Amino acid sequence: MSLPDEDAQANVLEMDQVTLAFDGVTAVDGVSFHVAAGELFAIIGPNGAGKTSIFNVLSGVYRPQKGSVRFLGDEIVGKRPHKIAAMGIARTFQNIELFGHLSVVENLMLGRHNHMRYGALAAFAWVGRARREELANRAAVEEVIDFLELEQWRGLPVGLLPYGVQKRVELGRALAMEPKVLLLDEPVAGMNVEETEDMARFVLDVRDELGIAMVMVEHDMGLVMDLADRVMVLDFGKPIRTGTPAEVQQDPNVVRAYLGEAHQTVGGVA
Amino acid sequence: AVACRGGDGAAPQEGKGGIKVDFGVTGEPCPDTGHSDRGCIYLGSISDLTEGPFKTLAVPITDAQKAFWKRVNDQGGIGGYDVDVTSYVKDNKYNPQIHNQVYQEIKGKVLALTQTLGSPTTAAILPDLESTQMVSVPASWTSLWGVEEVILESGANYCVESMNSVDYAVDKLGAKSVMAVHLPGDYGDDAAAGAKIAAEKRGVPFTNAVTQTGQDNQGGAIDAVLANKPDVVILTTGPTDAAVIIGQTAARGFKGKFIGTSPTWNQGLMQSPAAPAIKALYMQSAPWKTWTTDSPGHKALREALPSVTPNDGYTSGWVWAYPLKAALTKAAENKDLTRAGLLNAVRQLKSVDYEGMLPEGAGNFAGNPNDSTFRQTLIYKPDEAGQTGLALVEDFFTGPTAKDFKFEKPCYT
Amino acid sequence: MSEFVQSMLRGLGSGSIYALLALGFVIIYKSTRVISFAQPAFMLAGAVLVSYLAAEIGFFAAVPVAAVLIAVLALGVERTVLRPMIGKPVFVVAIITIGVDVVVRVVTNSFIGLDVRQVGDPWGLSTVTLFGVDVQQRYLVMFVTTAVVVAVLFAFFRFSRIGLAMRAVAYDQEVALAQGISVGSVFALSWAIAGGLAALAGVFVATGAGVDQQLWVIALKALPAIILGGLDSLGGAVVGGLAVGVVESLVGTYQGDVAPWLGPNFALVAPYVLMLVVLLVRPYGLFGSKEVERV
Amino acid sequence: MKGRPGLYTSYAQDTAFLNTRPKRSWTGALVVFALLLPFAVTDDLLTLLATGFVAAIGAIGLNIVTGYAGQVSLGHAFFLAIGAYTGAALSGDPDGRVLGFGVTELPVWLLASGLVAGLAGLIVAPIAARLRGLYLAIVTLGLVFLGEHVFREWTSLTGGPGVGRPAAVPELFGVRLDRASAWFTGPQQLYLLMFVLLVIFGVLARNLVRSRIGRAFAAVRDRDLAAAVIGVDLTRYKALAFAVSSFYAGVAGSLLFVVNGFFDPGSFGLLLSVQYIAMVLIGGAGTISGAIMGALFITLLPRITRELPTVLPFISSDATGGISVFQVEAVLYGLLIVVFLIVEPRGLFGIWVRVRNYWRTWPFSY
Amino acid sequence: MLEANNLEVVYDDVMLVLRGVSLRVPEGRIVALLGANGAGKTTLLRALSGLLDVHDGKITRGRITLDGEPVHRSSPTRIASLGVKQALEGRRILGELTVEENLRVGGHSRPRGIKQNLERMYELFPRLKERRRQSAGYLSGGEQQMLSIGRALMSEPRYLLLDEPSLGLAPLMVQQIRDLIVKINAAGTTVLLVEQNATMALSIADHGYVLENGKVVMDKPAAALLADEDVREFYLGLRGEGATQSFRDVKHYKRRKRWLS
Ligand SMILES: Nc1ncnc2c1ncn2[C@@H]1O[C@H](COP(=O)(O)OP(=O)(O)OP(=O)(O)O)[C@@H](O)[C@H]1O
Ligand SMILES: Nc1ncnc2c1ncn2[C@@H]1O[C@H](COP(=O)(O)OP(=O)(O)OP(=O)(O)O)[C@@H](O)[C@H]1O
Ligand SMILES: CC(C)C[C@H](N)C(=O)O
Ligand SMILES: [Mg+2]
Ligand SMILES: [Mg+2]
Repeated sequence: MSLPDEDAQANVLEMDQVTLAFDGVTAVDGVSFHVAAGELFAIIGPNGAGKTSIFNVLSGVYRPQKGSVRFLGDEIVGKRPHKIAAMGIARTFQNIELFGHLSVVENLMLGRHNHMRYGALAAFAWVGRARREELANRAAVEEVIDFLELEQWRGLPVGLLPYGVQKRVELGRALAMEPKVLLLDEPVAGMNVEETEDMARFVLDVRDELGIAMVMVEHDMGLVMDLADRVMVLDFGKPIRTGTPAEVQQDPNVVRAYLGEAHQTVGGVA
Repeated sequence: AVACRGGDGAAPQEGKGGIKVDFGVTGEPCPDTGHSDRGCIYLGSISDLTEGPFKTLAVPITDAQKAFWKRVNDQGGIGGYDVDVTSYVKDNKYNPQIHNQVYQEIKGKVLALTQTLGSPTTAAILPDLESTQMVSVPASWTSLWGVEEVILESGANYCVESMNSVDYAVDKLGAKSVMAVHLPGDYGDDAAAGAKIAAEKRGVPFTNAVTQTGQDNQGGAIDAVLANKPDVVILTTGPTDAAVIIGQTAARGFKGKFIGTSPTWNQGLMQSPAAPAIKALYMQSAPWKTWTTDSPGHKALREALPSVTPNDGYTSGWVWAYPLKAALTKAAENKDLTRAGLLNAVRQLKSVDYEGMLPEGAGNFAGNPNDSTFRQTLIYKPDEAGQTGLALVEDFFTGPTAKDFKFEKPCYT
Repeated sequence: MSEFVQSMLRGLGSGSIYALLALGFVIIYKSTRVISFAQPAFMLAGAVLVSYLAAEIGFFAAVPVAAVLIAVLALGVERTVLRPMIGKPVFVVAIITIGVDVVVRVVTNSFIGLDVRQVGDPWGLSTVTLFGVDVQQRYLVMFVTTAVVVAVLFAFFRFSRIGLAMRAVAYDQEVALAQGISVGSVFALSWAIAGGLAALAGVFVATGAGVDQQLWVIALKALPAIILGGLDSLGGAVVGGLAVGVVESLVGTYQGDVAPWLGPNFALVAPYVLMLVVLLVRPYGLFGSKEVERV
Repeated sequence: MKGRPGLYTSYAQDTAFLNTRPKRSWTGALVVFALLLPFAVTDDLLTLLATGFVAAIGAIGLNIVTGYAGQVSLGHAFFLAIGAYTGAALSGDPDGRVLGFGVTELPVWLLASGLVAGLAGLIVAPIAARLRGLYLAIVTLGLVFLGEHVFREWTSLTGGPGVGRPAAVPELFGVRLDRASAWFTGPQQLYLLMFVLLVIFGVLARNLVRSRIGRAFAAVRDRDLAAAVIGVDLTRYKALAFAVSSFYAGVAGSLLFVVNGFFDPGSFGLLLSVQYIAMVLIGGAGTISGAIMGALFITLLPRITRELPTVLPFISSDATGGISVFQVEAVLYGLLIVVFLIVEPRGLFGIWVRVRNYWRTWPFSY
Repeated sequence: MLEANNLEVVYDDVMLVLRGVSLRVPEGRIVALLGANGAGKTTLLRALSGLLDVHDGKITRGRITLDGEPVHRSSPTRIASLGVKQALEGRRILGELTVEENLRVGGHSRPRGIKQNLERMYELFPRLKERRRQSAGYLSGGEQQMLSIGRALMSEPRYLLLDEPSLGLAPLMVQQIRDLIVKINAAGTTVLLVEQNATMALSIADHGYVLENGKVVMDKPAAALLADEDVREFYLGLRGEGATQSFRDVKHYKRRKRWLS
């Protein structure tokens, strides 16, 4: 990865005064934030606060009525999802969105869709360029498999895999895209303690070894507080507090709207 | 490499009674005629037996032919052979592709086809019929058959039938304008072509409307009839289509006459809501006389099928079989029951004995198309008293148009 | 002007047949997400049945009896053939209904025999004059009957839990089962209703000229109707059916003068053109519900 | 994380066309069998099989758009028709009753038929891309009805309904393949021709579906929103699927009636489309070999049902009477489809998978 | 009492998933069911509510009784009418129906109570009230979860089988759901609770089961489970003295332990 210039390196992603409304519901209401290179930025907030909607704006699924989003200096509002993906924003989904009939390898190869360029005619013939690119990208996928310890599932249809492994495959598919920013929507929801720990480890590895900036939405406060560099708290589409985990955790507004009193006692797994 | 696969390569050989045979003729007796001393001539039959639009004609045709050949066998067969028409009966669903497929299945096993129903369906196998010299009896009346050697057609074609109908309408009904309402394809197109030729010849204005089969699809035809208000409409559709067109136009005030061709009629229409209109406005042209007629052939037909509901499908199937019987007999006399021999026999047929079902002179397959085209038709009208719902109005006649017309190619091309 | 009105009325008349047919399709679709290609066969069977029954018990008794019998037949088909397919891919089920159609239709055909059969309706082709225009009585009857049937159906779906249960079953059978909805009964009910509607439509078609083998083809007119209206909307089926009837009739009346280059019988494909145009603007038809999708 | 060059050969193997030894030997055996068949069976069966091979090419095409890309199309008959008329017109007799250009060389008109149909597919694709599920299915069916209307009216091209026109002329390097030659009969030649073409188009399709394009199709089918978010251009790939599928339909269409020699516009109705959908589903959606099996099954089924009554002695071969043998045939056709799909909704391919798994785990269950 | 006895369940005629599971859910209690992914918890619930059929699953041995009466051959409709209701795993809301219609579907087997129950649900989940006319498919993940729970409650079941109700819910909401379960239990509903959030589940349950690989490996009062070393480590994520370890530390160790495997 070549080093971007100073400015862009400071902020990979900048969201500015974004407002997104569906008839009757303002899901995102004047939200601004920025993510620095290599940073792990977390967004938390009550159910329906608009966290996933922000991701949908970032990946081009929804088009906000107001505001702008700059990715490495380029405006991405109005771009279609596949263009944004090609620019380098990858994500995982709150509800797993894998291609269940396809194998792990095929899912990851789909992540590399835009790293291959050959067209339909080359595909028919399957010689030369098509074959070369397929093999090269297959090798790249193998590295991701290696990285996420997916070896034993490689050839299986993902629909048959345990939930926790599927979440990991989804992370793998996003990584296979070689993104510059990775959006993680509730990466450990529904996971047991062990799987959560595994996922935490992979998230840290992604940041430490690959240096990819990340935005993470998660209700597991233990994970958020341990891993995030900064946290933004959202309520009814509006940011109510942005700061370090420690600062946010103490904020009475945050406690009232989101954490609840009990969370202090139950701790990391609540 | 070819012949060793069997089935479709039979070299001519000497058969029973010193007759040369190749395809579809065996020394063994037919499976169920009970004459163990005779050989067997197998004839194929491809018809519309289940889902197609002409099932109601096709089934009686097929049955009548079975009866016809049974009678032939009972009367001594042909040159020491019985004729089998039950082993190779196939359903074409009135679909050219299926027609061809089932034809391919039976073609190596039969000498000739005693029935190939429908014009487009038969057209699909025509090149093969020609190249294999497969003499075939059509169950349809398109004028194309007149120029095809291997096809043994009977009676007047649609084109002639319509010419005569127009002439009849002009002469006897005082019609001053003519319209053809017809299904697309060589059935309807052929009739429309004939009507047009006659209208031009007689100097009356002619209009034309194509329709599609289906009770609900006649709106266009109805509107066209009402818009043009012709004095006579030559109809070539199916029965229910006709009932809808006649009933609806009458209900909306149309007073002209309709003359339909044979496949347009079904006696069930006499019970339909359109019956009053049909009785008032409709007439029926025909290539030969109806079931109840008093002729030796008709009598034999009724005797052979004692318990069926009268239907002119039976009449047609029966009539169509005569030329093939004549050709087989001639071929047997020539001691050559091969395909080539049969075709040769056909070429020698100057007339066929229809036992009075068609007039003298019918069944000339020896001359050129123009000489051999049969040009007489009849006119009937609906009548509850008639067993097939019809009563004769005009006996066999040839109108001035048909008389002068030179047939060299199918009318509709 | 009166030509226009008459053409319009004829269109509404045949349109009400299409509406009945379309309702049958929609009801099955609503609860199973399947387009049942067996509807044409049920329609034919209904008409044939009436043609036999009417002679014995009279037309007006024959129609409801036939509708019930065909409903029972449809129920039987559902039980034996569709029930095992619950939860299987809908397109596979649709192909199965084609198989059913062939079987039912061929068997029914053998009851038609060689002659066109009549249903013995009292209206024939007689007309009445309404506000100065001649209308065929049978069209009036069709229109009114359809209106009544539609009203009854709407009331039934509105005031029973069945309507909602059907939609739940269509969306997710397991969820429906878990809520205590009997998926089997919902399927059975929708097939029975659709069968009855098809039979009724079949009788109406046959009032014109009788029953022949080709009668079933008319059932296909329901296809553009249901798409036009929206596959899962009862109201849409009615509007779609009437629209198809009217468009067919008006195009038939005027296209010959206005746009002869479109060819004769363009009226018969005009409903498909209308359907295409509508779908360009509304991909789920006029009243169909949009597929809900989010990530 | 360093690359692992040692594994490159294994990726090549892994992604190879026939990636296991049993697959290779089975396929080889099948090809040899198919090549020997014309010397063992009669011409009528060969013509039927040849038709089946052509249908298989068409079914593979439909499978690409429906089985792989998930866009259910009932419009295949329309594209088959376009191919059929392009091929027939290009190779037709210039002085004949209907339009003809006399370009009888098979590769030329074959390719042209595919291209013209493919182009038609590309034109309707943007509309199709907006629609889903049964809406798409029935709109494409509308295409069939509109096409039928056009072909009915355009008699100078089609000959008109019920009249029809000669099919494309199969001439290869100046040799008419439908006519008997010194060594082979016409049906033998056509059988071999269609078989070779099926192998070629089958291999091409197989290549396509295991490429990035094939994967993109599957992604669009399984979950289009997710596909877009990982970088797949939905409109583009839906259009591509339609174009490729129509190309195959065009090729198949131009060949479909070569065996018959004759066709009319009535051939391209709802029934034809439905038959192709049935081929795909009965074969097993989303597999090339399934499409081939399905096509052969549907083509041979009528023949099978025609043979069946002869082994059921209680049915008379009378055309009339209670139930005729022909009604039994027609009912059997419907019944076999129903029973088959109830027993195995995943189709012929599903049966194959079952058999394979059975032997793989045999003698252990659980 | 809802009781499973020596239950054996097979999927697709080949996958043996439950291997002789026995479990008792006494009337008026809250019973927690813990276990790793794929242990067979959901399968057990399906067996109890008669939904195995949909998944090509079969009970090959053992029996299920409801108040002594065998129900393992009964249809899901009948089991539901007897008052056993399962909230399915993975929300499974009816996306094309509105929020309110989803709730009404939930009340299918108790048509007379629908009105009050709707009110009750809206009170519990004000979020749902705001969105009542909206297609449920557009709800956020957590909102869908609320809807799924609300739908299960609509028929006022006697036995409520909850499959991971806390999944995807915000911490505050998890507390609310916990309180809610306690409340409806107090009002007479018996609850069988499957949870990954074992802390939450055990904090309200009377009794707990741990399922591993299709077998019950622990069957103890909730308090006893909370005190169990292994449970603390593998289900609660607590080590030694009860301190949560930081996720930053997990990176450098890996452990795999199973009671059985
Ligand atoms: N396509 C849509 N149409 C209508 N409303 C929508 C749509 N998408 C989201 N919403 C509404 O916007 C609000 C925010 O939803 P979003 O999914 O962003 O919440 P969230 O913060 O991710 O919640 P959770 O933690 O429960 O996942 C919700 O109330 C939801 O109902
Ligand atoms: N429909 C099915 N067909 C075949 N196998 C299945 C099916 N459903 C579940 N299984 C298998 O049964 C086993 C138990 O699954 P189950 O869903 O009951 O586990 P669980 O304990 O609920 O897991 P989780 O915590 O992931 O929900 C798993 O190995 C799973 O793969
Ligand atoms: C079977 C025939 C009587 C029908 C029609 N006359 C045709 O030529 O095809
Ligand atoms: Mg969310
Ligand atoms: Mg589970």
